[in-house]
Amino acid sequence: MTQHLHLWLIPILPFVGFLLNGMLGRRLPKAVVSTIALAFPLASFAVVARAALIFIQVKPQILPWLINYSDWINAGPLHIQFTLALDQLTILMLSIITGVGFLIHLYSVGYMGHEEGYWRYFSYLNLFLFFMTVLVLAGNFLLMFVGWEGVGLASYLLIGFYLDRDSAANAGKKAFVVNRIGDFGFLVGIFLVLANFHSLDFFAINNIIHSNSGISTATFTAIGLCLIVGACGKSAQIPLYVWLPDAMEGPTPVSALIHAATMVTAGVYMIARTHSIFDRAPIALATIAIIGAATAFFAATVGLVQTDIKRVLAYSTISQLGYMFLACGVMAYSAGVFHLMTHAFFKALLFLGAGSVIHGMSNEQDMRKMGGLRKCLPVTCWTMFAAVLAISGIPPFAGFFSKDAILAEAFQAGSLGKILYFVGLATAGLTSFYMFRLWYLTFLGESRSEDHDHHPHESPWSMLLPLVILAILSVCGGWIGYGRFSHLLSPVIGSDIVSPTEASSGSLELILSIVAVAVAALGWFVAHLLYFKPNDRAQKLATSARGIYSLLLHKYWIDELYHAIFVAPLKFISQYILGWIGEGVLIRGSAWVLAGIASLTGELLRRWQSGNLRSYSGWLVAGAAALLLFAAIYANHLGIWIHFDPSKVLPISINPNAAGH
Amino acid sequence: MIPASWYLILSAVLFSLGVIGFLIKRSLITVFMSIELMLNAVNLSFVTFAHQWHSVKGQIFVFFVMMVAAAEAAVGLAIIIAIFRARATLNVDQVDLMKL
Amino acid sequence: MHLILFIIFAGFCLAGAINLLLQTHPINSALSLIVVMSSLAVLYLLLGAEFLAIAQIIVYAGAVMVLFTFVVMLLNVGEEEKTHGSKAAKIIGFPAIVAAFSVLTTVILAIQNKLGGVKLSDGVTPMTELSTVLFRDMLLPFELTSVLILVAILGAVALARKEGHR
Amino acid sequence: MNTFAVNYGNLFSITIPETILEVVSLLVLVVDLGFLRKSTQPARMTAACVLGVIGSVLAGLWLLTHSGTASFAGDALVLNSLVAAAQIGILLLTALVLLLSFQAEFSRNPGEYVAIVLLATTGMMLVAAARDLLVIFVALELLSLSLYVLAAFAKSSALSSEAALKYYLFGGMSAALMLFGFSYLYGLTGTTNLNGIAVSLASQGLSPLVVVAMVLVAAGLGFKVAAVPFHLWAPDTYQGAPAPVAALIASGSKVASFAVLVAVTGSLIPAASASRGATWIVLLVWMAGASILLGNLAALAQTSVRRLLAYSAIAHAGYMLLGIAANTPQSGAAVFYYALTYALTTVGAFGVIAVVERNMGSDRFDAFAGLSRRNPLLAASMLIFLLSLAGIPPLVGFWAKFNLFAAVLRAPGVGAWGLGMVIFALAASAVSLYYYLQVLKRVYVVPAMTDEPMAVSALEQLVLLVIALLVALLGIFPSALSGWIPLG
Repeated sequence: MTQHLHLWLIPILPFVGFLLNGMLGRRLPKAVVSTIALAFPLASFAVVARAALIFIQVKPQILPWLINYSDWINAGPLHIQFTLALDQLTILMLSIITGVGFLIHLYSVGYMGHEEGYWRYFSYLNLFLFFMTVLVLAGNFLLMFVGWEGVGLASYLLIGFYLDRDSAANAGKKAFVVNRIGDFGFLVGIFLVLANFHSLDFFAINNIIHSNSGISTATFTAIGLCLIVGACGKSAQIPLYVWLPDAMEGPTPVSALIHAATMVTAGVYMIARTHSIFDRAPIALATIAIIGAATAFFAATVGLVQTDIKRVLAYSTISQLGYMFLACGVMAYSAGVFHLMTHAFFKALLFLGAGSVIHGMSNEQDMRKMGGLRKCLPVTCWTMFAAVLAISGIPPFAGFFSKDAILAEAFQAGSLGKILYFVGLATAGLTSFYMFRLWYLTFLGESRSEDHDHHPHESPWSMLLPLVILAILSVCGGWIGYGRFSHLLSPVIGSDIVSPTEASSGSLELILSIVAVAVAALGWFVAHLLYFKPNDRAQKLATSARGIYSLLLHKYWIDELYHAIFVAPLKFISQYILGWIGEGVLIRGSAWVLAGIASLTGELLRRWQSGNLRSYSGWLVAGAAALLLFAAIYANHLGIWIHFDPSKVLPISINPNAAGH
Repeated sequence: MIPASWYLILSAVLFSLGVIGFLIKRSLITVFMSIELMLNAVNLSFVTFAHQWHSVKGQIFVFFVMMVAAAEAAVGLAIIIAIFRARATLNVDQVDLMKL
Repeated sequence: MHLILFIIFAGFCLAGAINLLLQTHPINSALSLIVVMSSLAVLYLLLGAEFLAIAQIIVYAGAVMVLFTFVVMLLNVGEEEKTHGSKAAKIIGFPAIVAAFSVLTTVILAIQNKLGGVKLSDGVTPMTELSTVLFRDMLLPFELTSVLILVAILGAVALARKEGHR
Repeated sequence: MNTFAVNYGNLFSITIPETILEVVSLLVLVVDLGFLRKSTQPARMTAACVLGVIGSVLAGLWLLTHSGTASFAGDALVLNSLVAAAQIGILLLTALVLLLSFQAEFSRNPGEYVAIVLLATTGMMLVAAARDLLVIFVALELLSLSLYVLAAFAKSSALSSEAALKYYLFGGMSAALMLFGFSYLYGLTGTTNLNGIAVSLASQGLSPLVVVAMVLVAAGLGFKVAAVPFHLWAPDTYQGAPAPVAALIASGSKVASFAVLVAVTGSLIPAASASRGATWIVLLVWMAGASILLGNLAALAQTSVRRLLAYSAIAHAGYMLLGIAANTPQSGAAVFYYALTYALTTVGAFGVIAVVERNMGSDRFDAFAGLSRRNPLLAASMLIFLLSLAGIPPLVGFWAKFNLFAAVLRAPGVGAWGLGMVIFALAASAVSLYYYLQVLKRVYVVPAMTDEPMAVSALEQLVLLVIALLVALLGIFPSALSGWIPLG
């Protein structure tokens, strides 16, 4: 049975869709484009579902199932194979990616129906699915990295999809460049792995680790820290989260698929996948936990005051990803992945619902101009309510189980875990507050729209069907997974080191659950007070705490800070210092540069590429002389001038005839 | 008998003078001459070593350098003519359209 | 005898080279360069490179320098103007040359004992030996120079030819 | 001196590919100046280019079918799989450059243009195979002289002659520096053969003169590969030279120069003397570090795509120098792979630039605005080329970098410094994405000044697409060429 299962079909199918739409889409009618765009992900999902059935029910014992398609790179001692790997974690991720992915494709048919470049949108979306499935199926670091960069590329293309918006292009570039910083860390980590394990294969590395290869904790920590940089970039954690809010410039279904459900969770997936490295690097684990908790709290506070509906959801995504990081940091990988799954359901639902609202309101994103949409958009309203309940952790909705699991594990993970538990708990309250605020502002009360002629309309069925399916998943996803989940994943990410977790007692877990629900309910209550009925309580609160409100509204001025610390100096260097090379006038006029060393360096740089031949010669000679002096000094340092043995240097004077003719 | 190093130092001096020509001469033609001067300095060094080794390889090398230098001069002067046609100047300081 | 000849012609060399730099008219520089090359030819003789000495005169002083003077005449190049395009050349270049030259000289002087001496009686390289190596061992580069000269001819013709009305 | 008899027979037998090229170049001249004298300019260009492409393909086919290891004239010239790979790569690059020259209008002497391109290719092939200082020198000069001439070929452009002049003057100076170094190497060892030099140097202690010779040789070869501080000619020459010539300078010439740099490194680092090796390696590493830093920083400030490519070429040279400094067989092969794939990508990028320049009369960023709507295929090719240069997987540029850095890290004796350099290079290449995106932003986002489609000939379009496809496919199957060129 297994031999008929072709894993390569899973990524290739969306890729074929990408090729067809990318090459022919311009000339095809919209119906054909949408059929192609929907059929291939659906087929891919079918393959995943079949694989899941085969392995989980029939023969779970043969997992992980590895297929080496061919030698991929064969460079001397470096052998890397084209390996696809399937195990429980992969199956789970693949189901989310292709399943939720398909729903979002379906939704997009309605949402993007009027856009120019319809075919381009769907070809990019299929390309994204291709890279994402490659990322998850990869059996080694390198193939994973290919998918990793590929999803970044697809995300870049999709964020910048609205070609006529300059802000969209800049947001795309920001996302790409910030991700590159993370990728840089990931790559360094990969090189470190290669240098220490001489392999990049996940399962081979696990074997090496389990056989006690004598690799030091310091090495594990170094690798772990590098990988964390990569994970932070992709999963938008402090300090690399800045790209995600801007990424909302893209079409809303893209935000749902890439920036909520799938791509941004790649960092969590990567940590879970390489957990055997992290298990042996306590410092790296603590770093993850702290980053996660800090991000969760920080992003939630920013989310409190945002008025753009998508931005609230963006910060909420960052915050929820922080929870997943926190889970990984306390070695509760299965809790983290559990939350990843439930989050994929309810956050995709929230984004799609927001998309439906935006669609119905003719591209209005400001929540202050919404309100009273319950009557016009009933399906959207109540599906979103399910998602709000889920994300707020109200039982028995999906988010309750996963968040509860994370908080419980954190509480039981030593003293650091206890501190982080309270951070997480506070975040849960904030989350529930801003999500209900969003829902109240959008759907309840009276319409605050200035455009009275326009009546919001409910979306077509192709957009509502995904909402309903996701709502069902958000409602039931939690208790179906509860309990079975860690058992299912234990062969893959069950910690193989005795976890510091204290044996959990039923009563403690119950207390923790009750506390968490109470906090969530408190958040709901506050939101209800402030926003259920139109009143000026919120306004009063904002004025009485103006400092904090402004700090939050401006997202702690982080973008400005980054600009001052990183962007401005780089711009300064490239524009001014290098600009001086061409524009000597600037320098001559300014006396302060002419004084002191500053003038010398400025002048040198300006002179360097002046176009003047003689100065080029001068620089060339200077360079050669510097190298010569340096080499002489270095050679001296090596001792050749001291240990110089003249008798051995030149045979000339010793035997003039040594060189024959 | 003269130490071979004298020849080598002479060669080094000539070479340095050639490089200085690059730095101070404004006329392109004279800069080209500086290249020839540098090549001649190299040749002297080769001949000296060839003499010390009693090997003709070094002399052959010089022979090739001469041939190459002749060809290079022909090409260089053709470029000079092209420059002169385009700019009507042979001043090094004025051939600087491209910068930064 | 050898010493005197060396000092005289090395002196000529240096004087010619320095004069090349000091003269402002390209023709004068070219003539100085001819002096350098001729003096070098004598030094080659002192080093026993008879053939090279002759080739030096014929190829360099003869052909190459005639080409130079020819171009100077053709383009009617005048005195060079004292423009000030680059300060870096002097500020950076001169110290660099001095430094590089000092390192070079120090190195040569440090090992000068082992470099041996040059005696006039060391003999002259026989022509037959030279030609054997040139036409047998060095056949490839020798043939390659013919290609090189072909490129030079083609290039010179293509670049120097006037292009109609363009 | 070993005695070996060389005659025209065995000289011919080992240089058949080069001979084919020479014969074809003469044929081009005869056809162009003889039969087609009265024909129109485009017809002459087409005929010459077709002949040139046929010549390089023939030579390449001969090399492909006659693999083997041979050496000639006491190892003055060697032919092994790596050299053959480099030579075939050079021939391929030449053929692509010629294919992209069909539409070129810069010259009224198509016969001379193609003939000199072919002769330059001969020079590159011999440079890659040469293992003797004399042969290296003559072949390098053949290569350089041809390129000087070619750079000046657009006589109606003032920039072209200036580019040629700068290239020529610094080429001449660097050649003199390199020769000076060669003379000291010869003086120390009494031979010009690289193997002989290696053996002889290994038997001596480290002499100060060797250090001087190393610096001088590094200066000469550093010029050819455009490494800091010998890079100053590169931006001006890349900007001023006709586009196909700039492509040739950036591609074939680079491959050949790196091949010779690998060979020279092998002979200057005899295993016996670690300290001498260390000096050379440290020199290379410093040049590499400076090139990576300066190339990437300066590229950030550019507004001309050609100059941007020039500075990025400097940075790429820096990465490759790191590989050479590692000095293992794997890193040598990785450098070859890098140089070849880099050259391929660069030829493609210059092909796109040539088309844009012909339409817009400029290579500034503005000229690329809205390219995606004026010609989507061209824009897609440019996207692939630039992303590959930036090292984005799964394009070939990523594998080349990965492979190179992995080889560097695996080299024995690479300590914290080596790791530090690799991390530095990785960080720099992360920065490099920014300036490539500056171009791509113009291509894909900024609206065009005019909506009329970018005129491009079917052949150019096809060639560029093939190159783009190669870059992408080699990225997906990096080992596809492993029988031909080892990855490392």
